[in-house]
Amino acid sequence: MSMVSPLLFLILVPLVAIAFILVGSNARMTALIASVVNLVFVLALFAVYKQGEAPYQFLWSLPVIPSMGIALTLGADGLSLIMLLLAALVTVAAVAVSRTPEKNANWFYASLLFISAGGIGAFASIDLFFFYMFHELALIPTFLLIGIWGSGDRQAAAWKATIYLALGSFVLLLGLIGLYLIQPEGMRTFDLRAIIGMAEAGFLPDGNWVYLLLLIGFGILVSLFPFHTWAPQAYASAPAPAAMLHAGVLKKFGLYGLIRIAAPILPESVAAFSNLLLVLLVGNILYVGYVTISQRKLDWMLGYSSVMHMGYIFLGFAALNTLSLTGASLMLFAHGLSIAALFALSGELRERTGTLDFAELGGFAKPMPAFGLLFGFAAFAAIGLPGFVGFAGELLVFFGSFIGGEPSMGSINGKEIFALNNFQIATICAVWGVVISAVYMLRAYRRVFFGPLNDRWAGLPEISGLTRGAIVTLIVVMLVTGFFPSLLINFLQSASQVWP
Amino acid sequence: MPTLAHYLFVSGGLFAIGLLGVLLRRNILIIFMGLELMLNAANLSLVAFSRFHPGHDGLPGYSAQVFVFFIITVAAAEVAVGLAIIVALFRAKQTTHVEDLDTLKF
Amino acid sequence: MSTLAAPWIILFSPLVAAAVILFVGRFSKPLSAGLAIASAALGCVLSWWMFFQPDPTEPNQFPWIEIGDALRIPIGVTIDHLSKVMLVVVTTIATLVFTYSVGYMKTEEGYWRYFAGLSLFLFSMLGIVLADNFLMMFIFWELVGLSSYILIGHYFKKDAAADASKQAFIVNRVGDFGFLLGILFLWAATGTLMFGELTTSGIAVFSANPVYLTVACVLVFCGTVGKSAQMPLHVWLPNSMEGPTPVSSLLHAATMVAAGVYMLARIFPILEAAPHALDVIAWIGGITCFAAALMATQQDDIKRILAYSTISQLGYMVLGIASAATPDVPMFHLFTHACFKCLLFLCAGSVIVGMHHEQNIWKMGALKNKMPFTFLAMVVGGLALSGCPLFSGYYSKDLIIGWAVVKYPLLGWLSVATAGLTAFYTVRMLAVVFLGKPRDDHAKHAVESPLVMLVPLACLALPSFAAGWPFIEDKFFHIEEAPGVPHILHPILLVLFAVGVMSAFFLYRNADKDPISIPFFANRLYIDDLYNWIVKNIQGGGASVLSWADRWVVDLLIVQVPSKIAWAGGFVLRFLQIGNIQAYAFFFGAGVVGLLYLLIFR
Amino acid sequence: MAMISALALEICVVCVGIFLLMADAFYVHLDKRALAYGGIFGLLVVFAMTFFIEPVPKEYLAFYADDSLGIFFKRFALLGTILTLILSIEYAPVVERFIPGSKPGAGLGEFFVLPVFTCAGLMWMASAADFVMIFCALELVTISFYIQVAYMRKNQASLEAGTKYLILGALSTGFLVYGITWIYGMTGQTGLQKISGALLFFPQASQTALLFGIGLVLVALGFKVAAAPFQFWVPDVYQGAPTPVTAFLSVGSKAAGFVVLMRVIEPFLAVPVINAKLVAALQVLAGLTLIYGNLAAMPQTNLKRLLGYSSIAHAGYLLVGVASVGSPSAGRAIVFYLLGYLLMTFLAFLVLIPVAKAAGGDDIAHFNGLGRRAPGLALAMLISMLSLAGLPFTVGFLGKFFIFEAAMREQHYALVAIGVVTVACGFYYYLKVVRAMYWQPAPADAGPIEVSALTRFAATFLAALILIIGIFPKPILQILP
Repeated sequence: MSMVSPLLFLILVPLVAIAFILVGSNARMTALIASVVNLVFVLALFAVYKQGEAPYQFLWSLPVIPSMGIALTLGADGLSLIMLLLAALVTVAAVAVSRTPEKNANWFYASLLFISAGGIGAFASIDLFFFYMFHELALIPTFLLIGIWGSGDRQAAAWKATIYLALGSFVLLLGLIGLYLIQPEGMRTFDLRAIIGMAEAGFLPDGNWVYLLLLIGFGILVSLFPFHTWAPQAYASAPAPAAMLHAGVLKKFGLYGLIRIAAPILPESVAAFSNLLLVLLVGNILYVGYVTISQRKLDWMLGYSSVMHMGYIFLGFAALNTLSLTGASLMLFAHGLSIAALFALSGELRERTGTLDFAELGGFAKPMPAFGLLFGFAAFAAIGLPGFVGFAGELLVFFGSFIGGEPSMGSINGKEIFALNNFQIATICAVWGVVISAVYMLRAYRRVFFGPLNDRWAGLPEISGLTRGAIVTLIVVMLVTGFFPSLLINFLQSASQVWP
Repeated sequence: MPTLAHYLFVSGGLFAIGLLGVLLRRNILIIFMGLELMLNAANLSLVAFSRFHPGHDGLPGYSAQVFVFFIITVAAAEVAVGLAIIVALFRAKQTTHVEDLDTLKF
Repeated sequence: MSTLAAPWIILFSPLVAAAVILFVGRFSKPLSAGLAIASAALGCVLSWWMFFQPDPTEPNQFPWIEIGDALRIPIGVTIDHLSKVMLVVVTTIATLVFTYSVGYMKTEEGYWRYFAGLSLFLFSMLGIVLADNFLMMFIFWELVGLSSYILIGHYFKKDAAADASKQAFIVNRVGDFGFLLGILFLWAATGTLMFGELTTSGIAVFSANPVYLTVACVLVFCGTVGKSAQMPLHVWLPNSMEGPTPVSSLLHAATMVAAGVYMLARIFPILEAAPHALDVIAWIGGITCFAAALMATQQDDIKRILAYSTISQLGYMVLGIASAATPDVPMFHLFTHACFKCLLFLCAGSVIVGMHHEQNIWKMGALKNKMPFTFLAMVVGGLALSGCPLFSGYYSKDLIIGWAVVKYPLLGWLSVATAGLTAFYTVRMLAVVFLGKPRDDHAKHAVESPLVMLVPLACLALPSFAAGWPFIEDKFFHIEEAPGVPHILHPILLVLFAVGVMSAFFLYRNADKDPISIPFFANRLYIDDLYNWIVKNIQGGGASVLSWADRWVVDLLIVQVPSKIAWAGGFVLRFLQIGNIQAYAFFFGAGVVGLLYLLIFR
Repeated sequence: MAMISALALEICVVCVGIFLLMADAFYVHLDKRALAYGGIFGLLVVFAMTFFIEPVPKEYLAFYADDSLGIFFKRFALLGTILTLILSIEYAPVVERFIPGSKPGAGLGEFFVLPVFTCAGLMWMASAADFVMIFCALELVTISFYIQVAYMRKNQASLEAGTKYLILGALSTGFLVYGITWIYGMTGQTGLQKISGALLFFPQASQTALLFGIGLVLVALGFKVAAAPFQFWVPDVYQGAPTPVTAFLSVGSKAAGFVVLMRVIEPFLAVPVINAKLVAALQVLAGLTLIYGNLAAMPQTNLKRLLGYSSIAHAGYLLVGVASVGSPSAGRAIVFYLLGYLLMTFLAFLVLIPVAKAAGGDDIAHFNGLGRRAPGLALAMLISMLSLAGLPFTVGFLGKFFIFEAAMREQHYALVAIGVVTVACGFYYYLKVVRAMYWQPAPADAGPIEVSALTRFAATFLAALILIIGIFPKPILQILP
């Protein structure tokens, strides 16, 4: 407690790097070094983390508003560590694949690092107030990245995303304040552990309205149907690294928050509103899924697909049992990596061709086989092929949610009846979503990489160097954790203690 | 023998006249007069109140009477500054009509 | 070498081979081929060795996912005679096909890609065979789909191949949708995924609610429908013929498509507990068997003819699962079919190579002199397929038909008719390809294939001929005849066979074009067109409607309208700020009145 | 250590002012800027003195409250005035252009001296506990502001703004006085403490008349703090007035207004019946102000005017705080918000003045490409805008957080909802400036922007404070009343 937590260091590294960049050191190198340092550091934390002891380790706390029980409290359990690993990995990849813009490169990399720092800070905070504040760090960098270096209708996209997210985050803020106010007078705090303690002691009366605020707030940040329209547009227009960081790391914040806060603290409320949530998340999976099918541009398709996948994770959250929550946590990690890889590759493609319109592409597996191979890996990882961690996640979500809720079969007064409860129906829709995702992903792959090659694209340069390394890294991590998901699951046990 | 009510009615009337002057007249000087009238309405009712609500020592409430003097003084200061501004305005725009003051809007 | 370690070696050596080829294969063709063949051969040898070992009793598995006692998903192997037979079949045929491929793919590009894919396929297929629980089987089920996707799409520059691979994967996913749901249903009720526990203790759970079990079984069966190309999900198999011929022979004839049947055989005891599910399975199988045969009679592409016959034969097996008392009956047919259908495809491949990749049988003809050896082998395969007495197919197929006639008379007699059709379209193909006169320059100058391709033919021709003989067969299976088969059945089958052969022979011996033309069959009963229409209009159209709605309804209502309202509100409010002092004073007064009203009169 | 009474502070400030006037009058050849520096120095000294306060003698207590709130706002006023003087130095050349002068700098002196007297008024207001005192202090502030707003005699905008402020200000004064009259009439007292005493046994019958008085006073104070519907003067006056005066107006008079508002409504809130009505009225005012300020700001293109609307918007958030004074945390929330508001507003104006001087106008468009032309200034503006918008890790966010917390404690859910929506609007119009600075290319003829060392220092200081307090508010919160 007394010694400075390594997590603080983790947050400071990017910030210090930003300072260096702004005073004019080589932006790309600095960013790269900082992100790699962070990655190594996170891996070290995995090694140091002691299983089976207190769930939160590396604790460090600095009272900031004592009168309201707000303190900058850092600490990490298994789930946080996994998310930190995700953040660090994606940051390295994002910095590695980014093309240095000719003008104001320093802002570009500074913004990237800002987003990364925000994500890391959020995942490393136990104090809900700072958990919230860190997430907001990313808002303006995203605004600038999309607005300055974006493509397509970037200004509209930037405006929409920023205002939308600002609104959502303030709704979320109200939710957190509500969570603070329903605590008994005198014990009020923002410290997650303390709140969970109160919840277990039954000090928290009905928090339904709080949960609704949290759900809407987080939902907007996670692009829960019908609050999703900002996401595809923003990701389509954002420069690849921004899209990677935002879709890969930042977007996970909302679901991470729900799993962290709502699941242990307000389980009754979650159950009370489960039907509402189920409807919305089925909207995410089926409705957005079919919208994805009809996209004609790769970047839009990816944007919508990332929205769709959030539906599975919401399902895992809604079912609210250890299986489904574990699955949801795995999917947070898996989807972050796969979507980051996909955005990176589509960005590379945009760099080469200047267009991502399916009608103009085709046959790229010929001139750049390695590119095609990597994209194939990433695509199949995204649609949950066995061998990638995404499959384990989806599987656990399905298993968990299928036994969620009250079982509704058996025999009533001799007559044998057989019905499905809402969770099972939602699960069935979700499993159909697996088919949908296969449809759009394979269609995209076939349009881009298969078929005859247009002469325009003859002799496109093959993906190379740092970019290739970064994406290979992402894929390898997905494969390893996919073959041995227990690597992650064991860490999750520390977090799962507080799950209902 | 006039009662408190009479005084209050008169002062209310003064106040209303002043307000209407502000609302209806077009010349800034006259508007300004209306404003002064409103202040004096306040003065009248203050004095009336202090006269009809003697303190427990039977004497009128002096704070109000003092207040009146303050008001008069402030009003004087206001007039001084106000007239200066209006004169400057007249110099610059050759007008003292409120309709002509609408370059700053929306 | 213990029977505990052997399965793991068999399973993973192809994966290792695939990985190595992926990285170094592109540098040397022989290396890729060598690695793949070596891994397959190793598996083959070990499988045969294990085949003669006693079954190990103790479980042989390690945990993959374990979450408390809520869920246990191990990766483990079952060794019983079912899996041992299947191991033998798969590894042996795989070895032969790998060898054959060396010759077939000599001139093709993407050599290493091809062999990596084959090895990956072998790995996944063996995973299905060895799986000791539903989820492991599902995992490899999906991987098989992936390898099939890769291999069908080998000539990815051809639009047809690209579309076929995509279609194959997606259609299989549709089947897997049901499969996974079925697994979920069974697991939710019994709490276990292990075949062992499900088939023994698990069934008891369902005595309370048989409907649930029926639904679960039918859902699981969807997996078979997809993978084994049963109606209505059969469309992908003929299209998958866009892949290289050895692939068609290994995946889409001998092994992969049989996985569905194998899976049903695995869970046979559960199915037995759900008679209604069995009825569904029987009907699907019977109808598929007959309809596919009908379609086969009118195809012109040599590989597509074989593809439809494969579907039809798989229909037999599924029907057998539904009607026979023991899974060995359909497994027996699976075994023989694997041999002769693989043989037929390899022969077709050899023909195709001889014809410079011409696949239309009406461009061939009179090849029997140019490629005598291929001709011989193909005749053997063809006779086996069409159920000529003494050939392997004769035994296995008639067995199934017997059971079917007993349990489901209508379907049974349908399958009897199918037998006749089978003879017909087989001989049709043989006659057009090998007899008559050459209809094309390629046919004139065709030459026999190299030895590396002919040896596998020889190796397969033998079992295709003899595998059915009782003294060989009972080494592998313990089967009994169906009780109470009508004595008239076997004569009828013989007559039908004779009729089919003769009619086809005389019709097609010297035909230059197809004397019979039934568009309805030639166009695959228009099922493909129907699906294309649905995908294009229903799914595509619906999707575009939704995407329009997303842009113009959801986005409009949730984002655009509120923001525009806010902006417009501001724009209007600005105009209160008209700059006139007296207007301000007036608003001020109004505000005073309003405030006083609030304070005093409310 | 010699201690002094709080009264001495105002006296000292007045003395500083008079001294500066004398200096201006007698040293004709003096560079007028010296006056400003003198004023800054003098006020700094007074600022230092505020840390050695001894309680005021008893006899003053009736009309003079030297509680921590008062002291805090004295410091607040002093700080604001010092910053205003810094702005004025930066702005002096513009003023010179618009006042007739035989020789350079003639008539510039009062421009630097008047804020000092205003400051005295503000400090007095912060402690005034008697309606008479309140009235006098208020008028001292207001009248000196009349002059400052209309200071640029050759500039029609300035004059027009002055006139508008004069008329409407006087109008509100009239209402204030009349309202005080009625309160006095009903309670027989002018001192707030005595009034609260009198309210204890107050006859229900004459409650209406009392409410009438309260209402009028509320109107006048609402005018001062720019609460809708009494805010119409704000945009015009802010746009027309000399920029430093705008800043001073938007911070100083608003803050003083809020202090007085809190002091005045305190005794009346003690009466349950009045409390309910008062809180309801305040809620309505707050809601209207939020909506008007934020929505009307969205289409603005002129930055000064935009800041005018934004000051209305912030008045709205502060009123939300005032409406929830029932909760223990409200008072601190308001004070903290005002402090943050001072920092970020002055920072914005500190950047605005040099940019406007260089670009020759104070439209948002004049900030195009500032990020490349003057990264430092742009960064400062960025920080100020984000803080105004309420982005975390800035003082502005914490202010909104406290306000919302207090409001939700009091269950003013409607207000909170309006607040959240309007915050989103706020993001829109504040980010318009950010977009201009970073997205848009700089105009081709954009000249260099020179910034005096003092301004640069002040800007850095304010920006640093915004971030530091935003991240680690603990020390500030401890010294808050």
